[in-house]
Amino acid sequence: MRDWLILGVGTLLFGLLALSGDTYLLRLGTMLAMYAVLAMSWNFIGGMTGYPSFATAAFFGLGAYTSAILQAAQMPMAVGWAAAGLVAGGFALLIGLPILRLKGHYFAIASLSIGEILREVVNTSEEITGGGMGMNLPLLRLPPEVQAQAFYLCMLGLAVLTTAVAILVHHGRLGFAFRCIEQNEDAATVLGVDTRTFKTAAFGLSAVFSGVAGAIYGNWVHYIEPLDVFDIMHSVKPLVMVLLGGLGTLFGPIFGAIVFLALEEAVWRNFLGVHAAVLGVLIVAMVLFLPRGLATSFEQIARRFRGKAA
Amino acid sequence: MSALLTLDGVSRSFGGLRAVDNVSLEIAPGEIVGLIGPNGAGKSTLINVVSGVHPATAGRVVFDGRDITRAKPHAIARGGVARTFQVVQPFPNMTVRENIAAGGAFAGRIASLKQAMQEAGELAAGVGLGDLVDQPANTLTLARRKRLELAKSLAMKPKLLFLDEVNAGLNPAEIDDALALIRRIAEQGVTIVLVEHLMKVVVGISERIVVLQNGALIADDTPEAVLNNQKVIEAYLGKKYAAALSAEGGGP
Amino acid sequence: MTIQKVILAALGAAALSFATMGSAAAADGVIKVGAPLPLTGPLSPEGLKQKQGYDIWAETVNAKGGIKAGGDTYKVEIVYVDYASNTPKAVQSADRLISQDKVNFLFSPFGSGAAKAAGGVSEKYGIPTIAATASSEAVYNQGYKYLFGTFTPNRTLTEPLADIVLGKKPGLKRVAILSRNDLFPTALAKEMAKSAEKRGLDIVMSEKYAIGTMDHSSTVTQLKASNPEWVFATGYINDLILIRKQMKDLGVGAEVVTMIAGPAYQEFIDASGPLAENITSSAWWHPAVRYKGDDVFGTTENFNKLFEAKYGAAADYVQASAAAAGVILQLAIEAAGTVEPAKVRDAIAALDTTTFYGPIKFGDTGQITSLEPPTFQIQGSKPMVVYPDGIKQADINFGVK
Amino acid sequence: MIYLQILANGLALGGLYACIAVGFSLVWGVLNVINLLHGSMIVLGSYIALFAYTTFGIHPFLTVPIAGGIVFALTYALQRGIINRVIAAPVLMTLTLTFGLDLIFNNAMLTAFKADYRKLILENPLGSWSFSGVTLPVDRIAAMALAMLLTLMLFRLLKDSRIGRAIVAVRMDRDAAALMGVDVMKINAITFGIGGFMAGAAGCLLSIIFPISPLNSTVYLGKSFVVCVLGGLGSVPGAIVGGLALGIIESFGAFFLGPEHAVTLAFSLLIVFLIVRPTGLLGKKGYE
Repeated sequence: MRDWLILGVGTLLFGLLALSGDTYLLRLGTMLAMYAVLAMSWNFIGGMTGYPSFATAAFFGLGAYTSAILQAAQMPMAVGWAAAGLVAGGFALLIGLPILRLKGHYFAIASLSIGEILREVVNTSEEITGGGMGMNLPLLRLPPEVQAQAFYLCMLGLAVLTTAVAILVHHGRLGFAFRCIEQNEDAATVLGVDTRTFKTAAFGLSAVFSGVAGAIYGNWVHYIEPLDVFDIMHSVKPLVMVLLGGLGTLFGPIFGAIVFLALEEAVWRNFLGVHAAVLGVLIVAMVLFLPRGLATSFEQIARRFRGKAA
Repeated sequence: MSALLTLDGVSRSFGGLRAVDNVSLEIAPGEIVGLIGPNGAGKSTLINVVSGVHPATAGRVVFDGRDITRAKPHAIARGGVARTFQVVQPFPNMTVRENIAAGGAFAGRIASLKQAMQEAGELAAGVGLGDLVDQPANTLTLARRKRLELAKSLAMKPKLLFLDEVNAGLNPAEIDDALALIRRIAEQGVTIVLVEHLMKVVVGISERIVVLQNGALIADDTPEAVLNNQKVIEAYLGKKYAAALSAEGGGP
Repeated sequence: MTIQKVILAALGAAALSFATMGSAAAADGVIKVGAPLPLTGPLSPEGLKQKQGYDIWAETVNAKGGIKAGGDTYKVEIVYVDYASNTPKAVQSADRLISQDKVNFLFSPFGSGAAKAAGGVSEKYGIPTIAATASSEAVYNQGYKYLFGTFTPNRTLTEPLADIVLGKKPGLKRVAILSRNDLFPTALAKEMAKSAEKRGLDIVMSEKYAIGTMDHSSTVTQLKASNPEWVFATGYINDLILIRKQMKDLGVGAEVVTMIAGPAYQEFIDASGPLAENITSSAWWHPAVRYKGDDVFGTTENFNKLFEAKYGAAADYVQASAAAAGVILQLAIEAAGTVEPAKVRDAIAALDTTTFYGPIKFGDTGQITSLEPPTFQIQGSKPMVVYPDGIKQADINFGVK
Repeated sequence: MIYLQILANGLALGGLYACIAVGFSLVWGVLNVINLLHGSMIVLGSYIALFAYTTFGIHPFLTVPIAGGIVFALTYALQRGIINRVIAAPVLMTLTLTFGLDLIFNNAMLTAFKADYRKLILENPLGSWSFSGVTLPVDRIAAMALAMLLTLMLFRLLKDSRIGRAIVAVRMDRDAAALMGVDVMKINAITFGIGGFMAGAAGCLLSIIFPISPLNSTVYLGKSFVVCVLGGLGSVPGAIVGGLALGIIESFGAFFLGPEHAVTLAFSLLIVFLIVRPTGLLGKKGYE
């Protein structure tokens, strides 16, 4: 109940931002919503279920291209977005069956390779995807502010939907099964948890929303290319956000996305040419000193203070 | 009365090693069976074969009228076979209640998670963990973890329960408590296979004892008969010592 | 726990500083030009070149007192953003530069793809934008009014090459084309195929190689088997260095070996050493061209001199084109007598003049039409112009071993 | 005939791949750490060779111990100072950590050396050998031979020396090794350092073959992954077999399918191997 309240209030607050006509602020807001979607999605498989997936970029890119190809064939935008989610989800179920048998590093590498393969396939299927030339998506004939508001609301809507599903999963049987698998997969099996099905479900969930996010992103920037949408950073960033926010927690990924975007933007603006290194320092510091995420660390510190006061 | 579990010529090999070798065995509903054998005799492997963790490489396993030789572990668990692990395997960061509820929610087929949590509380009280339901499992002592393991299995509402060395590492008083608990479980109609390498523990409680050595079944009889079985004595004590013992005319 | 606190505090401070940043108002008497560039990542060598071109223009202009528009004089400030070779980030950077940093004008990000993608942003806000490194016609035929480009279409590179090669060797028949599977290289390879077919040449081999290919030995082995007289390879500098080396390793030669875009850069010549000899190439500009212009640099010689003095190396076409983008902007502002975007836009469209870079006149789509890209060949470790005849420094040599 | 040439190309390439991957495989196998810094360390080795040659005229083959030593020191320090602190943490943590370190390191190289591609050109090029229609570049053969020699030395080191036996013991069972009095933290750092040494040495050998740039690091890293999985983790002979196999497969793949599919082929192979034969071609049991 408390979680739904947080979601409601959050949606309202972030929704109000859409009234702003500041395109830059809206652009940041859209990025934030997209990051939140990707982080939440990754949390299903990486956080809750404990499988270190590097396949987010694969789903994101697959969604972006599915939608772009359909729109190039004169399909409406909404159809493209829906199809993106279905294709990405379906693909995850299909590929998940074999690769989810792998664990640890092996799974990490296999999931990483999927994105690499998809990128090359898209790159070489020039007739359909334009190959390295990339694809243009139809421009909307709307004033810039209205476009910015529209895409912000769409991405925010997706983030809210993802969060709602995450809340349901977290409190439900599905999330319970994910956690059992994360804690001890063998023990979960003999307790009657159908680990293969649940793992595949977690992988599928992590794909659907990432795919739609890719599709919305494509229309938002109206140009996609393989090097960009299959960029490995799309796999790494959500992971860093979830680590920042607290692995396996419900709202941690959103919190992590906010902090990450703020840092990224600050670093990007102020450190021309060395922002990668600054980001690296942050990541290293986080792993060494905040391994359980900001949210958890805040809680710990708060508890200390309360403990001292009492 | 037909058997609850039937093993028919079951073998399990790892590479060249035959951990379970052509074992045939029947277990009737309601029995308490002791499964004993020296370390490395293949007891745990046999449980793994039945519970589907390491499926048989030869032979057939029939449980409750269904062939489960190739079934997946989770399906076997849902079918009514529960087991504890020799090395306890709780979900370390989950609470006692959640640990137990997992058994109920997945193998025990309780549709509502709330219901499973509630029943978990009752089961925890039943094994003496009533005060600790909201503690994370990794904070429990070994003896309590073993009880947790038991409660998890019970939550699965099993027809057949394998208890793999539930008494190992416990002191005599704790062992007595555990045995009492096992009797109570048996009274509720659960068929129990008690796996031990200590003969002493099983003799008092089992109606029948099965002995494995080097993966093969060497005895399947009443406790008294097994205790006097030459092959069993040899298996436990070595040939030379067993021969000396029987010459003196004494028994263990 | 203390370390945790310190880090949390640092993170908080960073987030706060971010929140209070931005919105720097444009100071009086300063023209701000936004330049999103790939300063890190795979395209960073190109991005850094472009930056050198912009920098030398800005410095030269400011040293001469700035840009005069109407009665006012403006200093030039270039606002750089690194988009880390990531196209959407380039688009976002363009948006940010216009909406947040309030730049008056924009230089496009590197290459055709990014320029095309960012073109929509400048169009949205009506900010005149000059693309210094976009050649594909697809960039300009979208109906954008505010986007202008300093590169002529790709066929203006392959056509003169075909002319001069076949002019000197009419019997040449067998062409092999090898291209990196990437935007510009594949587009160029297609133009080459068209130029070859038009002249009745046989394309004996046509292959693409993946981005990130570490080894070309199979392709080069096939190349050897197809026995071409003309090898035409496109790609980025690292690909071409490696392909050239592997051709040598496996003993593949031809009458003509053309590589684009590597040989226009000094790094290619340095990195290939003797293997660079007799490689032909084309580019939109070359330091050997000689123009007398009305711009801040005056003549090509003067630009070359300034550039060498500042960077210690000869300029190549990317650097020159970037500087030319600045020059074009300056000429247009001075002609318009104002920094008002719409008027400057019209002034750019109306330009008809000559600069150190060459004659400047834009077609209806905004792409330059007045340039005649030179063809050159590495001879004695130096790029020598072999075409067009007006600025020719040497005759084309045949035979690459 | 052309098939023989393609095979020869593949073998020569495969030798380089083995040389790239062997250090990576060792670290993964023994420490259970995927060292995402590996690619950058190879590049660093190449730069050291380049500067040694252009400044002091030292032949890259002679720079091998110097570059290897420098990278050894660097990686040893990194492991001791930073990575050891989270060595027992879940996979995700060590992966993220080395990713962060690589961002720092690669950016530093980019700033120091610029992204421009450079090339080490030997004053006396080694040329090519040609016999019965098959041409082989000597630099590749020499680099491959040196790489094999180094790898053999590593193999002997693991087999015969005290440190080597300690490394193998840690690989088999960390806790047992600790109980037997092995300073596991030190062995971790030494192993990481040896991985670094091999990376630096590989960089030297590659400097005469490939253009040099910090941007190459991801390509080297990607190849290391595939080679390791093909050959089997943590096994020195596995890296050689995996490298040669990948070289030959890519060579024929590029010939039959077209060069644009070579990368796809390598990664597809990687997934298939992970799923079907996670122990690699040699079938040695890996270390999860």
